[in-house]
Amino acid sequence: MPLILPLLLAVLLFCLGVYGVLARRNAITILMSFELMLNAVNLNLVAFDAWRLDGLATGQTLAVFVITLAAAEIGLGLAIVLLLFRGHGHVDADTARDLREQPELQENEL
Amino acid sequence: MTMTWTDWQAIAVPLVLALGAITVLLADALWRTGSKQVRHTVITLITGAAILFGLAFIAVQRNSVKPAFCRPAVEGPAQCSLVFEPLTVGLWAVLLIGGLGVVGLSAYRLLDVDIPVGEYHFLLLSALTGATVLAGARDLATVVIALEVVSLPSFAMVALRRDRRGSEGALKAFLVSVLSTAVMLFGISYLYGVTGSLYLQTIVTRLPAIDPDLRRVAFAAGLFVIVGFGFKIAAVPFHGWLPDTYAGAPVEVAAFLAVVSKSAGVGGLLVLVTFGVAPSGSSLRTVVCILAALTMTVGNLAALRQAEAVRLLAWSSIGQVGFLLAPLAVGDAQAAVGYLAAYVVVTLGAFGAVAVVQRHRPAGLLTDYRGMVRSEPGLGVALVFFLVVLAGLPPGLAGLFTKFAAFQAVLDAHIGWLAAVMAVNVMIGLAVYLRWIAELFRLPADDPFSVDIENPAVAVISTCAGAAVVLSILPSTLFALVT
Amino acid sequence: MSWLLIALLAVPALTAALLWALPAGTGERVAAIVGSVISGLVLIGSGVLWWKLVRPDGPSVLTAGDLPRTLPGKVHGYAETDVSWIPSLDVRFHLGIDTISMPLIALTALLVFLCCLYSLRITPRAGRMRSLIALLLVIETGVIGTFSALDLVLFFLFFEVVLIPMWLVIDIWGDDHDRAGRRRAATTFVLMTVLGSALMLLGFLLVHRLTGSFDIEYLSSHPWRSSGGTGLKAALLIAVGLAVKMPLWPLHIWLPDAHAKAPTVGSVLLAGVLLKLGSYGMIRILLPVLPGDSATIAPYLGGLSTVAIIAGSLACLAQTDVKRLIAYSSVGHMGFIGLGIATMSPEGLTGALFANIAHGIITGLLFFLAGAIKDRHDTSDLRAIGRALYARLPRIGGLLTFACLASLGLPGLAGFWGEMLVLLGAYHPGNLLPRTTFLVFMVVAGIGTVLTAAYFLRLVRNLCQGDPAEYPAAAFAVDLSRIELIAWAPLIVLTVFLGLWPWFLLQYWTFL
Amino acid sequence: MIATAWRVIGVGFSLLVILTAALLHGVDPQQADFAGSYAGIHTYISFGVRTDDLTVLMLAVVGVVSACVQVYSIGYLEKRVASYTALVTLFTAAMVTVVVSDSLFLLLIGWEVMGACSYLLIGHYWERQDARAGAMKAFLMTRLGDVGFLFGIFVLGVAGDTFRISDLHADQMSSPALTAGTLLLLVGVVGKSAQVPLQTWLPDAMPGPSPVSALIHAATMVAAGVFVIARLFDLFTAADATLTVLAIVACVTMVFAALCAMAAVEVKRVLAWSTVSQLAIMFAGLSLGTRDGRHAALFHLLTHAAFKGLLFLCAGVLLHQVGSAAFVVLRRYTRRGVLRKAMPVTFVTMTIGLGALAGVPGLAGFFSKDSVVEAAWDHARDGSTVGWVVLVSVCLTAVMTAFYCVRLWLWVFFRTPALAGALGAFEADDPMADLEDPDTSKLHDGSWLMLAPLILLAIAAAGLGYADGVHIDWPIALVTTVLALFGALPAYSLWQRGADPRPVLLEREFGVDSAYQRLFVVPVQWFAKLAVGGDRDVIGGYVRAAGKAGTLASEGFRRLQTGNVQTYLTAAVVGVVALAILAGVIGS
Repeated sequence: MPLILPLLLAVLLFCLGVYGVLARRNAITILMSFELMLNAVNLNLVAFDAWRLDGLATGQTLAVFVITLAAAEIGLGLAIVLLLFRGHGHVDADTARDLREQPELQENEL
Repeated sequence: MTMTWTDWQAIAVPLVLALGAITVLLADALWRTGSKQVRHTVITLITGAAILFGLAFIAVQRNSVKPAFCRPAVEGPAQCSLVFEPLTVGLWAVLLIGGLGVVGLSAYRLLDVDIPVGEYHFLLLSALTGATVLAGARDLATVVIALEVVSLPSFAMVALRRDRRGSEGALKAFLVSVLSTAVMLFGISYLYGVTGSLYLQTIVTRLPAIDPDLRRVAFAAGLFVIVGFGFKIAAVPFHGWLPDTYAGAPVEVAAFLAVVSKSAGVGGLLVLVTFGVAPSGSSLRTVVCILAALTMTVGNLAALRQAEAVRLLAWSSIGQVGFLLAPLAVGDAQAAVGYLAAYVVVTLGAFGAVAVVQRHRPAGLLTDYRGMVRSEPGLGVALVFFLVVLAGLPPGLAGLFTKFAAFQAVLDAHIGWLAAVMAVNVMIGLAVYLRWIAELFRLPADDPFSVDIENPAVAVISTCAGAAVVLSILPSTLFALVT
Repeated sequence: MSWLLIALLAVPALTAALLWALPAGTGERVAAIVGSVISGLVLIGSGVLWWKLVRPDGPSVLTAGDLPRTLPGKVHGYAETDVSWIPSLDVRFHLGIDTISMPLIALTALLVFLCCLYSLRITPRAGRMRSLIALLLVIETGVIGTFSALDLVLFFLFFEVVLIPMWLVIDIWGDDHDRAGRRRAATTFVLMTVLGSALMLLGFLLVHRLTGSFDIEYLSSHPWRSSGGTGLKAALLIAVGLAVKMPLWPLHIWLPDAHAKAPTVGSVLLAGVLLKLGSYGMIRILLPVLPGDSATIAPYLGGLSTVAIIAGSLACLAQTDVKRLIAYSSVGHMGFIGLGIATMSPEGLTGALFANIAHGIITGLLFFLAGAIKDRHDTSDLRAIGRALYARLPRIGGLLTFACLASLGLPGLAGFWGEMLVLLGAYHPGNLLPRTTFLVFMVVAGIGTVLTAAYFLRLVRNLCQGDPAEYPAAAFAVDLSRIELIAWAPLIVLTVFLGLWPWFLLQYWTFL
Repeated sequence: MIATAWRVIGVGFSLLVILTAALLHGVDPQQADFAGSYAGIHTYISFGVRTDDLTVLMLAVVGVVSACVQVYSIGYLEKRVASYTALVTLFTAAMVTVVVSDSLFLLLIGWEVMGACSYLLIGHYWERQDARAGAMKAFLMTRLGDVGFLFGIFVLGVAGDTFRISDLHADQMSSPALTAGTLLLLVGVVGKSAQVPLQTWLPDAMPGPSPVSALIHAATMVAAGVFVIARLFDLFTAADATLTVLAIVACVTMVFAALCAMAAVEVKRVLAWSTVSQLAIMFAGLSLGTRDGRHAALFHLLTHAAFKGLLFLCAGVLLHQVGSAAFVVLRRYTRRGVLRKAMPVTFVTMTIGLGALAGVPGLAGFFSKDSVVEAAWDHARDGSTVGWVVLVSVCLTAVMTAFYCVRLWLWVFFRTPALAGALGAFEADDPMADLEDPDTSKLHDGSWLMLAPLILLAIAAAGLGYADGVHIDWPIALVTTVLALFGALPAYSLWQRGADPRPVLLEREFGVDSAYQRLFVVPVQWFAKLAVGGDRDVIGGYVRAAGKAGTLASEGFRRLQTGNVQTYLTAAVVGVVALAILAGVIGS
């Protein structure tokens, strides 16, 4: 199999993930989109590893790490989303805006 | 592969920090009988001991070079995953001092009552572990893992108060961070594909020799890696999360983010730029220069109209990182670490002062500081001094000379435009801090801030002030961190 | 190691720290006394240092027949302290004085002393004398430090020292009626200066890249002779940085506001010594270190200075605020100094140095007087003050006329010699410079002296003269008080003395 | 108390000057340098003094006139005596400095200090608008000239490699430098001596106290220009172009000023214009470039100091007693025939003064003017055009001088027979003329303190003509006498008919003042507004705009901080792409 096919697929996956992150409001969906992006990375790594065959299986090793990492991230992410839900009653990422800049400057001078 | 004594030595500090983290967690979980005060004190002591071990270690070993987890390379010198060397010493010193300062700021009666002490210190030590590893990391896998070990506990710390603001801040930081990790990993995957290795040593030797067709790929990959760090250190345009997160987090955690987390990111980027993906002459360095210019300008400008102390510090920390990126972009580790050290000391002090005021005046507005040089002369003068150091004007010579070194680094690299942008930003930065200083000096104040300041806060702030004064008189100390 | 010079720097700074350490209540009362004593000691110290520098068997023996053929501004350091400070940045703690810097140091010490003395009785409405005196002393340290620094970085450092104190002085003790205005003025001042000095720092760094040294003494004996390229950039950056401070047209825009809004002592120091940091820097650093590139930019410098002379004078003609007017007059006078420097000729440089001192003395006096008038009328607006000051405050009015005559460069008073030598310098400028251009500058500057006379006479006519029937004396307005007389007398005496005996200073400045 | 002290000092100083002059008389010329310093290798600046005949002459003139004026002022002045006397003394000192100086810079110091004293003394009555304006004008116009003077010093000093007057020699200098230097010096001289085109300040300086006018604006300061040219005569004679220019200036001025004097309606203004005219005669003498010319000029300077000082002091008495020296006011008394009778001493001395000015044979002015004419005639006979021009101008001026002297004398002191008490030429536009009967009871001559100087100066004005040894060239004497008569007769006949035709052009003094106002003052004011506006709206505008831009940018970045994390993420992703492109652009 030529190298280009998995790479293309990875790019596609990554872009899909980026789109999801930017466009979806639901925090859970955003987390899933991240998974897509990380999987694109994994695909890349494995493909390159297979292409390189350097004997160390560096790419595959890193892919394993990435999977672990993704799991940890999702774990923490879900905890934060849960906290968000507890505070706000929903899990929409773009409506949590308590911390935005206050529009008018509360200063009497200057 | 077996662990040698050198390997153990090299990872001694992260290891002790990690062990300390576990100890703290276990102690807090298992020992429920003691009073809150005693538990807090014990935990603080354990945490402090772990960090102090690290400081003692680097003080003793500061001149040695200890490559760890090495394997002989096919071509060139051995490939190592973690190296203990002067640069590592400098970064660790900064990180550990910053961590110690945050621990001091979190001492009993200072830390918010809602925050669970054990978890807090556990997360702090964990992040510090990651930070130290990151500063010594010399392969991309270690970098990624270490970075995540720094980041994830940090978000947890932000959310530790479990309120609306905390969760929102944590979410923003988390989402941005995860995106950055994904982008960086994506870049790493291509870097691996292009060079066939994750060792920085190997990458740097192979990059110039790669197929010209792959140059663009390599460039994009490097860019992604740098951008990933850009998120971490909140370089513009990846900075959006930072002010919100600082504002949402407890002040101590904001201090932690500004000091340890940011230093870790800068350290990691420094390692990457100087040892790996962006050898001198690479256009990736230009990218970092652009990032530096953008970051300092936007950070300072946005700080110009802030009404809240923490937000002002948040934006100004973005501006400071911009200045930091300048010597970093030209690979001047000495200037960058020196800058980082001065920044860490005074930022800690400033956050300490803010923490004290914010405890009694939760609104955290700049106007709360009105007339403080008269009503709270010690705290007021110290805060003025910190701000002056941040602005880089006398008497804050620590700030002045680190900026000076940054200018020198940039000019020696013949990047005139960046130097000009920096000069303009010195001015904008001064305008930012002057507003605050003006409030401190303004008399008469309707309702001047005056309280009995908690002893630990006095200790931390005066230590920071003392350190800043010493560094101002002997700025060479700053540049001796990396020799 | 010269302990005397170090003491001149350290004593005011330490005293300032001490004043702040005093409890607020005690400090307010003793501050002015402590300030006067300490600044008096500094003045004595600088006098002793001067005497040691020029004593017959001293380090700089000058007789008419035996002139040292030196480059303009080459350092013959005395009372030197040279300690390595930050080796990694090649920064040294190198202090020293020579006959160029010594009079300026003495002038600084004198003006600060007089300001403290003046503050014994006359205090701004904001009070807080403890802090004011402390800040004045910090400014004194900064200025004396700048004048005695023999390392570029140290120069830059002391140059910056005065910024925040001066900002505070203007912001806290400035014009009572215009809080936003004084804040804006102070901030404009500090921001423009800091931008300028940052650019100047870039220039210093470029010099270091070219020559590998920050040491002024070394650089002045090993100047970067070739011109163009990086050296030109460095010269431009340094010139711009110093020009902001001086200030040279069109970078002068901070000056009128800052002077007008500052309290009396602030204006006196700002005009009297702070502006001199810029011109001193040009003579001490720009010309000796980068002679070739300085020659390249000198015509432009001279042109802008000439524009400053004319534009400053014209702006004065249309002013309605006495403090602003005097502030603008400084633009014109500093223009003369700039022109003198730009001629790169011995006469021009000597003139610039003399004008530095003379302007410090005369403008100090003018600002004292303007402050006195402002205090008595609670405004500095000419229309609100009214005319016929001769009838209401005859002594102050008379002194104002005297100061105006001195400032417009009347021969026989201190203001003349500087301007005359500058014009003479422009008549035959340095070898590398286009003579015709400078002749044009000379003629235009000469017309500028007439304009200078015009606005000062206009000031006298609109303020001092007039029908007393229309402007009856205010009941509370008292004429010259004793403390004012004491504080101003040295300036008056020096104005006359230097006017009649210019050799007192001229003999020390001999350039090739 | 202070005033008395100053008076003593003032009179004492004047006497000291006279004493010095007496002691120095006949002493060999000497120079002495004191105090000096290099400002550059070639530029040695020093103070030095010298003494020679010229110094002694000028010292005597200054000493005598200032002594007279100081004494006179004791009686004349009532308020602000201390400052007045101090300034007059300072002025005397400055004039002495000019006279004894051997250093161009010391000379300049005295030169400009005189100007400053003149300014302050003209503005002595600072309540009055005309005094304020006149003072300012006087200072500014002389200052303008002084800039040229300073540049002249530069040119000569640099060309001659010395700023010592006694070391300046024409043969050391290149001809262009010499011409340029002397021409520039001439600018200063023209300003100081109120010659065309810088003549307008002197008539406007008349609101000052009369003794000041006598001392500064008649006898000494304005004559300093003559002195300087006489001092540097060797340089000027070597520069033909300069002398020609000087001659033209002098001839134009003498005629111009005499014309103006003929139409002036105030005693002091007539005298002021006459001073300008007489100074021009001195310059004309100098411009001949001959020893005789120089001698004649200095002779005229001496006699002029005496009779013009006298005239101004007389005018001062009129002012002091009547309160004004305007013809129209004086006529109120004269029509009733009281002025002459109430103040006989003033009348007599003033008659002598006017006679001397008009060139009545036997009086001082007659001899000195004749010597100028004689010098010009000698020079003209040598085939010099300059000589002819000077000769004709001086003769013309003599006619006009006689005219305005007689006019002044008759109208001020005598009832017009033709009208016999009716309204005459001056009363026509005086609404008070018939309504008010002036209080003549208090009118009397001044105190003896004022009269004594008058008498002294009158003796001088009468007798100084013989001081130089009488040598009369009879044809010339005859011609000038006839010319004077030519001038006097029309004045007499006009007076007798009660008419005083004053052409508008002359009355407005050829419109020079308003032209200067339009040409210089108004544009400068306009430029001043432009400069202020430029600072405020252009340079200040940029600075404010920079500040505003900072604030706006700050607000903008705050706006971007919407709180929506996905906005941040989007910005970041866009940023990555932009960064890649930007780096590509910069890198390639």
